[in-house]
Parts: sequence; C-alpha cells; structure tokens
Amino acid sequence: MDLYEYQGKELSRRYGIPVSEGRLATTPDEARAAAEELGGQVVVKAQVLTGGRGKAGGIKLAEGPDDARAKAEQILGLDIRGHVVRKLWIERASEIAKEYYLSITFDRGAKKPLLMLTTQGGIDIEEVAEKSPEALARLHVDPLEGFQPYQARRLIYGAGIDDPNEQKQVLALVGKLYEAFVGCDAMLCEVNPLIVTPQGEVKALDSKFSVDDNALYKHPEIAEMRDLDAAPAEERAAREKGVTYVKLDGEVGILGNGAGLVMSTLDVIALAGGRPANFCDLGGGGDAQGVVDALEVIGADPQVRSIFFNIFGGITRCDEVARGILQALDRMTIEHPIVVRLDGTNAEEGREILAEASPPNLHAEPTMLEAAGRAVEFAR
Amino acid sequence: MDLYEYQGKELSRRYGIPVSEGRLATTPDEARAAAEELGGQVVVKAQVLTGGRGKAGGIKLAEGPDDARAKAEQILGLDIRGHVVRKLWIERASEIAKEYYLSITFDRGAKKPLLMLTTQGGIDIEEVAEKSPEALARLHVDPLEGFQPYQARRLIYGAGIDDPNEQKQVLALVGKLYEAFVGCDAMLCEVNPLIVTPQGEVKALDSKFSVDDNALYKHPEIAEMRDLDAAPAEERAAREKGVTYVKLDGEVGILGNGAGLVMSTLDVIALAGGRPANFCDLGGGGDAQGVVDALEVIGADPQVRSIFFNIFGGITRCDEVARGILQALDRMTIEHPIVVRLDGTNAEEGREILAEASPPNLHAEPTMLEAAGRAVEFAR
Amino acid sequence: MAIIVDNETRLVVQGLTGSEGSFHGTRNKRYGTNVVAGVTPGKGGQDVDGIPVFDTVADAVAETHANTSMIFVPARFAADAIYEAVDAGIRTVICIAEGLPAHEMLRIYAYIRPKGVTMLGPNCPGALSPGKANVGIIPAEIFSPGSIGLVSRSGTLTYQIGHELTQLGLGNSTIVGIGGDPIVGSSFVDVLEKFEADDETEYVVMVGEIGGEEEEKAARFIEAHMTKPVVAYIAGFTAPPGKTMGHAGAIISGSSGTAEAKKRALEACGVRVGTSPTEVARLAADVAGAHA
Amino acid sequence: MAIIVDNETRLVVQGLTGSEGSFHGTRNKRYGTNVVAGVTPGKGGQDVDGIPVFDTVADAVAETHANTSMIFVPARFAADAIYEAVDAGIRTVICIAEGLPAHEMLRIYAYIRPKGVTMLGPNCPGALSPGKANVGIIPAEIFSPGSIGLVSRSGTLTYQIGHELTQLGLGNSTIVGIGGDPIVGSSFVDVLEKFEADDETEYVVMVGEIGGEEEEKAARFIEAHMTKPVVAYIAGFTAPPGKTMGHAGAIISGSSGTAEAKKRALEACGVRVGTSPTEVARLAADVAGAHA
Repeated sequence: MDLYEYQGKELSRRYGIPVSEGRLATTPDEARAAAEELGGQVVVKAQVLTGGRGKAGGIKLAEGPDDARAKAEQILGLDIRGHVVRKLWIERASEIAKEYYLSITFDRGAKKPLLMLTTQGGIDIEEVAEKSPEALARLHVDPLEGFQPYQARRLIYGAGIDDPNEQKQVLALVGKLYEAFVGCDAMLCEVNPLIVTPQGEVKALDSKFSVDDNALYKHPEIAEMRDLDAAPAEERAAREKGVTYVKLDGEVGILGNGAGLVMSTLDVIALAGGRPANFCDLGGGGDAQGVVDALEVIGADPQVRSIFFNIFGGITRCDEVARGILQALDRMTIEHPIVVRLDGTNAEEGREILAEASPPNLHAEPTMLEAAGRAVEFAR
Repeated sequence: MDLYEYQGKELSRRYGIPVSEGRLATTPDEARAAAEELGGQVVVKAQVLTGGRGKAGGIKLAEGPDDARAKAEQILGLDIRGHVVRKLWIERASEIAKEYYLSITFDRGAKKPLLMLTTQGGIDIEEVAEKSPEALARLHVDPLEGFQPYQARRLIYGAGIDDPNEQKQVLALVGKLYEAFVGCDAMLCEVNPLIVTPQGEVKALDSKFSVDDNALYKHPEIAEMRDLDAAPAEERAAREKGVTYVKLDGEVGILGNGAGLVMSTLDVIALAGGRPANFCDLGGGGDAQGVVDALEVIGADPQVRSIFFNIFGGITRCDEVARGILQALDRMTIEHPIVVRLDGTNAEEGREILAEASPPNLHAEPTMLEAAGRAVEFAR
Repeated sequence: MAIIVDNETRLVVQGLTGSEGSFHGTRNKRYGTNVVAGVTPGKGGQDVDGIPVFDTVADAVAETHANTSMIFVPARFAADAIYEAVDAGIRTVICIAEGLPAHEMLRIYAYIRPKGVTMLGPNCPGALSPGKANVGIIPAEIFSPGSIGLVSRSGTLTYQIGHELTQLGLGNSTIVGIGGDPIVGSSFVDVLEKFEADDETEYVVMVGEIGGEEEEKAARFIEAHMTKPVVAYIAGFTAPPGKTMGHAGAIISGSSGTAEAKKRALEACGVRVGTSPTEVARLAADVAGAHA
Repeated sequence: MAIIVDNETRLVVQGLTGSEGSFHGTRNKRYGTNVVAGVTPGKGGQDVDGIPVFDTVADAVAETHANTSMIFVPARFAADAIYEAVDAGIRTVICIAEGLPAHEMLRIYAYIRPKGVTMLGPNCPGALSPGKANVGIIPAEIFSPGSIGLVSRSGTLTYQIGHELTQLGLGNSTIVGIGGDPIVGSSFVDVLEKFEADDETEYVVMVGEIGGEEEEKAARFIEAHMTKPVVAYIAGFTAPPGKTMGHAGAIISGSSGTAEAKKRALEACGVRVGTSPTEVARLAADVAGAHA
C-alpha cells in the first residue's frame, strides 16, 4: 500500500525524522487558511500516488495566503499520469542548498533491506545508478543484525558527504528511517530530496512510504490511511468484493484462478492476436458469488467484447466453478460471448454441468490455446 | 544491579504485567496511610535485596490501617540476612488459589536466555529443580529469533498448566516478561510466586529484577533506582571511589590489580594459613589516588591487622604503583604492616623506588607466595 | 530419490484440525504420504482421521520422529509456527499459509538459512513426488511419475504445465512450487541445485514469471552448474509495467524483471523458453525425445 | 603455527587514534605484529606512527587486506565496531574494550558464530604468540616462545602464571585471554580445540575461576577430545558464596560453579589442578619434563 507524501511525513515525524510543518487542504479556501496559519512562503504540493509531480505542474511556491489559494486552484483537479489531484499538502517553504537522496528498499534478490544514499538527489535515482554508479552508495542490512551506525557511516563516506555537521545529522536520520522501515513494515521508505538548508540543517523534503499489505493488521493506524478513492473505480469495486482486478486496454475480458495462470492467459490471448481487457484472479475460490462478483466487474468495462473464463482446478473444483457460472448467468445478464475452459480437479463433471445447461452465449473449449483463439475471434 | 520488589513491580507494570496496587512506606505512619488509601486487607512487605523475607518475619498480613502500622513497626529495622529493613511495600492483599514460578535468566553456558516455569512456585526453585525436575519446564530462547509464542506454549504444556483461561494469561505474561527482560537489559526477571486467584486471575505477587550494570547508561530511569544506602558502608565508599571492594571476615587486607589475581591472592593467603579481610581490585589503574582510595577503604576495617599489596604489572606499571604507594603513605597514616610484591612491567624500577624510600612499615617480598606468608605472619 | 518430499518424509501438519489443514492433510495421507502427526495447541490427544494431534511440534517430533512440516495456520500465527518447527528439529518446512508479513519472512529466512533447513513458501502449493509423497495442495491426479523436475513460482500455472506434460506422456520426478511472495524459503537456484543432484531427475522445466531477478540468477546457475537440460516458461509478457498482478512477486520495477528480459537472459544461457504452456511442454518432449 | 594470532595476522585497530588504542596499537606493532591499519570515523587519511587510518573497516580491508581486528573503542560503540569488522570480512575479532551490555553480546555471539568468526573478549587482554604477534595488552616481555598453550579468563592472573612458567624455563606457543564477561566470543573449549590442532602446542595450561560452567565443560572436552596434556588452575577457593568479585563471570550461584566443584570436575577428567600459580607452573614443568 503506497502512502501519500503527507502520510509518509506524518510517519516520519513519529520516528523523529525532521520534516517541514504543513497542513492538508482539499479546497482553495483550505489552502489559503493553511498558508495563513503557517505564515510566510509556502509550497503547495499535489498529493498523488505517482511521481513526476513537479514536471506536471503539481508543486508550486506561493508567496502568501492569497497566492496559495490561487496556486491550489490551479493544481486541484490536475491529471498527473492518470491520477486526479484531490488533496494538497501546504507546507512551509524551505531554502535548499543541497539535494541528497536516501532510501531503504526491500531487496528481494539479496533478501535483505538495501540502503541507498547519494548527494545527487532530486532527480531520477535510476539515472544516477546508471550514469554515475560510483555516486550512489549502497549497503545491505542483515535482518538479524539490524541497523548499526557503521552502516550509515559507510553510506555517508561512500556518498562523499564530508561536512561533519551534515554527517552527524544524516547518521541519525538513516537510523530513524530504518526504525520507521521496520516499525511500519514498509517495503520502501524513500526521501528524495533529502535537503541541506543554507543554515546546514538536514531535512526530508519529500517522503515516499510503501507498506506491506500483509502487515497492515499490525498497524491499524496505517491501514486507515488507505485512500479508497485513489484507485480506479472498477479496481475499487473489485477490491471490495475480494477480487484481484487490474484494468488493461484490450477487448477480451479475462477471468482465471491463480495469478500465474491468469498472466499466462493474458499472454496466450496476445499470441492468438487479441488484446486482454483486464487481469482478474478469482484466487482459490470460484464459488457462485465470486464468479458473479468478477463477472460484474469485467462486464462493467465498456471495451470488453468477449470473456475468457480459464480455470485449472487444483483446490478449486471445476464442478463448483461450473455451477458458479450458471448461477451467475441466472442472476445477471451478460451480453458478451463467454468462452470457458475447464481442466484439472473434477473437470469432467464441470464440463457436463455446463453442457447440460448450455446457456446460449457460453462456449466450452477443451484446451487453453483453443479457448483463447475462440475468445479472440468473438472479440473481433 | 538488583532491584527491590517495588521497583521490579514498577517495571512489570510498565510492560503490562499484572501486579497488585501498592504504596511505598518508610515509617509506620506512612504504612498506615498507605493501608488507608488502599483499603481492606493489605500485605506489609520488607524491601530488602535478599531472599527469605517470609521466614524472617518480613512479610505480614494486616487487617486495616492500624494493623498495618503495627506490622510496619515490627518489620522496620529487622535484620534479614544482614540487610536492615528501611523500606516497606504496602500492597492490597491477594487471595491465592495456586502459586506458580516463572523466570527468565541469562544462561551463560548456553549463551541464551532461559525461560523456566513450574506450578510448584512459592518455594525454593533449586529444590524443585533437584527433587522434581520434570515439574520444571525449561526452554532457551535464541537471541536472534527472539521470543515467539510457541515458546510460552511449550512451557505451559511442559509445566502442566491445563486450564485454558490460565494458559491464555500465562502465555501473554511470558511474552511481556520477555519484553521487559530485553527492554530493561535484565540479567534476571523472576516472578515467584506467580499466583492464580480463586477467580482465575493470574498475577505477579513478587518481582525480582536484576539489571546489567553495563547497560544502565541506556536506562537512566533504572539507574536512578539504585539504592546507595543498601550496600555496606565500606563497599559504598569504595564504589564512590571507583574501587571494587568486597568485605570479608579475616585479618589480612588485600589489594591487587585484576579480579583473577586478587581472587588468587585470597586463596594464597588461605593456603598460608591466614584469612583475607577483603577483596579489593585496583583495576587497570594503580595511580597514587587509586592507591590512597583503596588503602583508606581497607584501613577503615577494624579487623585488618596487615595489608598485602600484590601487583603484577601489565598495563599497570610497577614504578607508578610504587610511587602511588609512597604518595599514599605521605598523605595518610597506616599503622598496619604492608607487604608489597611487585612483578611484571617495570617491576625493577618499582622495587628500587620502594627500597630507596623504605618507609618503616613497608616490606617488599620477591614472590607472591613469600609475600603471602609474610602478610599472614604479621596478622597473627 | 526425488527431492524435498519422498518415501522418507514423515510429515507433521501444523494446523491439522483446521478446515484446510484437515482437508489437505488427510488428502496427502490418502495419496500415500506418511503423515505421522498434527499439531494444534490445546488439542493434543485428539486425532484427525487416525493422525494423532499434539500440542507442540516438539511433542510431535519426540513421539513420531516427524522430519517435515506442512504449515496450515492463519497468517498471523505462521511465523511462530515456522520457528516452532525449525527449533523442534524439523528439516523441511513447507508453508502453504499465505499473508506472512515480508519483514517477518526476512528474519525467518536469515534465521533458518545457516541451519540448512529446506523451506518452501510461504504462499506456495507445496511439493509432490508422484508415487511417493504429496505435501501441499497440488492435485496429484494431474501428474505421473517420470524424470522431469518441475519448479514454479505459481500454483495453477504449474498444474496447467504439468497437465500438458502428462498429455504428452511425460512424467515428473518432483513438482515444486516455491511460492510467489517477495521472500520465499527456496529460490529457483536452490531447487535446481537439488534437481541436478537427484538421480531420478533427467530434465527440468522451470516456470517463472515477471518481477524480481530469480529467473536471471537461475539462468546463470544453469549455465555454470547444470548438466541436465532445462527448458523454461515465463508468464507475463503482456503485463503492463508498474501494475501489480496479484502475486506480490510480480511487480515490475523499471525495465529489469520483465518477461522479455528474463527470456533473453535464459536463452543467453542456453535455456529454451516456450511462449505458452503448450509450447513449453512440447519443448520438454523434444528434449526428452532427443535424450531418450 | 600458534593459534589466533601469528605471522599471517594483518591487524586493523578500531579506535587507533584514541589514547589506549594508539598506546597498545603502536606497542603491538613494535613487538613485530603486522599492524596494517587503524580505523577512526572522520580521521581517514591520517596516520598513527606510520599506520594508515581509515574511516571504515571496509576501506581498511579493501586497502590493506586486514584479516584481524583489535577493538579499542568506548563500550557504547563496541557492538557497532564488532558488527562493522565482521561484516567487512574480518575473520578474527579481539575486543579489548570492556563494558558491553550482555544482551548486545548475546546477539553478537549468535550472529557471528555461524559465520565461523573467531572472537576473543570483550573485556579480554588479547592474544600473544611469542616471537610472532601480540594483539592486545598482554605484556610480551614476561613470555618466551615455547610449546605450552596458555588460556585464561583473567588478565593479571595470566601474567602471573606466565611469569612463573618463564622462571621455570618454559615458553608458550600462544597465550589467550578469553575475557571475564558473562558472554565472551570464545570459550575454553573453543581455545582448547585450537590448541589440540596446533602443531606448535604440546601442553596446555588452563586458568579458570569461580562462576559459570565453562571449566566443567572444558573438563569433559579434554577427556573426550584432547591428546595433549592439560594442567589447570582455578582461582576463588576462598571466595564466599553469592559475592561478586569484580569479574561479572565470577558470580557463584548455588553450589555449582565453585572452585572446589570445578577442581573436582577437572580431576575427574584426568586434569591435574594446582592450588596456587606457583604450583600450577610446577605441574606444567613436571608434565613437560615427563614428555621431554
């Protein structure tokens, strides 16, 4: 679960990481009031769960309350990489002498947290990693050892931070960020830029936190931060129904059980010359309600022209899925042709159930490849 | 550093371990007031850093405020195994249906914390361990794994606690005690007895915490709990001067550098037919002030009849020690004969310095055995 | 011989009395797996379909000499269950349970690795050595005994490919689902190493998917250390960048970890890569035929 | 060969620029120890008596191929220093620093043990292989090269016994101070094992003291695994029960851990125990004479 900048800063503050004071605003008037409270110059920052806000015009300096109101009006409603700005973070403006970059990520390959620090902050970290890898200090933390101050020192010397006053502040900050990383069950804690003010103060000017969904039960206060309105409407609907759904651009609606099989189904549709309309995983279930829920979500996509129902029974039993499909078709009207492929546990029984009922727009195929071809044909 | 029951209970409470409500009292009137505040039956408990309080009459039930005052009068001033009672813990009386024992100790052999639980609490745990070892459930915790609930379950099933309601409470309590053990850098956390009330409530009726001196810098609030008045006066004086001193029963005062060498010196004195008056370790130092401080402490013991100064120079240089001895004898008057053995780094120079000055009551000997024999002779 | 589970497996099921635990535990037993014990705290002394239940894994190991554990407890008790198994001397842990926090799994991995414990999962379908033992939720009826080792990050995709192999008359030594979580107990390399050493395995089919770099590492391992032929399949060629496709493992970051990149890495190391489950099965049949 | 430190030792001193670190570091160097580097954060680029100083141990290892570290930093930085050394690839850590919290040392021990790192201390005098290398604060002039391995929990007591050995014309292969803290990196058994395997060591003198059970474990190890003769000394026969005698290690609990109990345990395993430093030196001379 990704957090907004203002939420990440709230967590940062809890762990003692220095951030600027700010206020949340959802209207120009609130932005004005926030600027008034904060006093002086403020920065009006779009809160969206994507990068590139600055270039998209989502971050603006305001001279005072009225200016903040004006800037808020410009930013609210902006579409930044498909994310519409509905919230603003108004914060006291900082003078910036230097921009660094600091992050802790989950390195799945090494199976260890990875610390990264560079003095070339503010820009794309992949670019730094590629163009001047020696400028990016990297160090893994052994999870049993935990954070030790020497790790921060190695980063600091490695990145070439040589002012003792900065060193001291960054040393403390790395330790606190690691505490936050572990304490919040984060998969990513990124500070970009980590700034040094002309007065030599080190501060987190941005904050990107991503928290492990599986650990949210331990952190109800973070779980509550989830912005249900941030996801596209159809994905939201799917989530509410416990279905994993990702909207794509094509015409063949896809439904399967298991993420790997569904991904493979997408590929096979493409091989057959079609374009998948979505990724939709029923998971281990496949009962009538699950099928209804999934079909509702897929059917609501106006681009969909056919539906491919690809089930390989393991725990999921094909006869149950077949019954689920029939019940779903009873309860709702699906205009599109549905191609069904059933294999694995109780596949025979499942196919018989479907053959017996033989609903008009339902087409059974024996193999995944053949079924994919048929679904693509229907979508043409 | 050992803590009093009331201090251990304060820490227990911080970690969510259920304890009875109580008040500290140092006079009978305070005890009366405490009983009044608490209401009902109270227990008046001597606060001393030793066991066997109950048998020594240091724990008494009181029916109400007046009775509490009377019981406090009886207990204050008691000598329990050499510890004079100066503080009382007045706590609300508990009904006791069962008495268990729970502890976490530092197992130096296994280099792991050791959990122990038995339903035969309230008495000497060594007795249980010896007479019915099967009743004492024991389990080590891997320090990198940390506490896991299964460990508490193994203890609970191992000790034969079979009431599900008790199991649940003990499970939680073991986890909290382990948190306290790690969180306070404790060397020992012992709850004896851990009681079950007739209503099925599990509660820590006593609390014994011992905290690692080396870790006190992390826990200033625990460091402040040290009762400077609890140690014998001479040990207190030594501690203030940074000298490790333990009072013993004999007549030969002993001073050396390094705990191992001093212990060995005690043994050699005994072999020579004498009795050591103390253990006194100068540590790595040996400068004039250290020698003065140590001699002052040893000289204040009326039983001392001779002093054996046994130095083996390593980091400590014998010439410095010799100068220290001379300066000390300048600054203070020592009536007793002093036998000095110097060896190791700069021993020659040290011996020459002493020979040159040759103070009247100072006797140099070439070996540890000869010096011990001489010191014992002088003490006769 | 086979790998991970076989005739030597003595299985304890942690969470045997739960609905999933009892369903799959008894199913594994009926398949012929030597299921010697179950563990559910507080239910020691009971039995499930004749399988004795103990309060602790230590008790189960002491009484039944269990050497392998299958974990079927709710996510928030799974870490505790894994530690309990390992500390009780269990050498192979197969964690079907899903939803373990990644930080917990990070610590578990670091803890068990130096002890030489073999772990599959979390969030994995288990391991099946046809004709010998089935530990987990893999539908055994799809597979037949044979000489192909099959290793996969995905459940149903594995079944699909196994099904295609079976239809071509090819059997398996062991089918291993390593699980799709960010941190799992065994990587492709770990399992490939075991297949290379296994005398019943002659060829290997590896089923990967987008995200991470485990397939790339496997490619380098195959080139450097494997004498047995390996064919591969990668799912997710059409997955758009930056979208999460269900498996936490299947997150693309930047250009690395794409199906295309993985395919190239594998082919560069001499591994033939199929573009559909059907094609990879045919490749496997080719290889088997060529070596037959 | 000798053990722990020898001609192969390439020493980095953590805390070299401090007063104690520089005093003993340069002293060790003058003895002939190959002191290749020092580490003090923020002082990289400086030198101490010609020994280059680095900001991190990783830098020192990269530049100088240091393989052994001596730790001379204040107690509250010592755990960090140990982790830094081990993670930088140092294989032998000798921690002279004292005052480490026991819980920290507990975690360090569990962390470094599976990595095969050799550690002495904390709160130890170090190790000296006469004529080869001296790492720590042992006064080398007391000792001469020879075939007796000497291992001890105590500093000055070791010097005393070494002195007595030297006066009897006996030399040492290596003198090892394991430290007196509750948890130390190497036990008697660890060091005895190394002496048994060392071709320069022919006899061993072990110097124990009251508290703990390491001497008892050593006794069992000697009986089961050692071919070389061992004589022992135990300090603390007259220490009263329940009193702390300076070393945290020297706490008596119950009747176990007393000097008498340790003596009996050792004698039961065929180890002769002297009652004074002088007597143990004579016993060693006897043994050496008998084997000469």
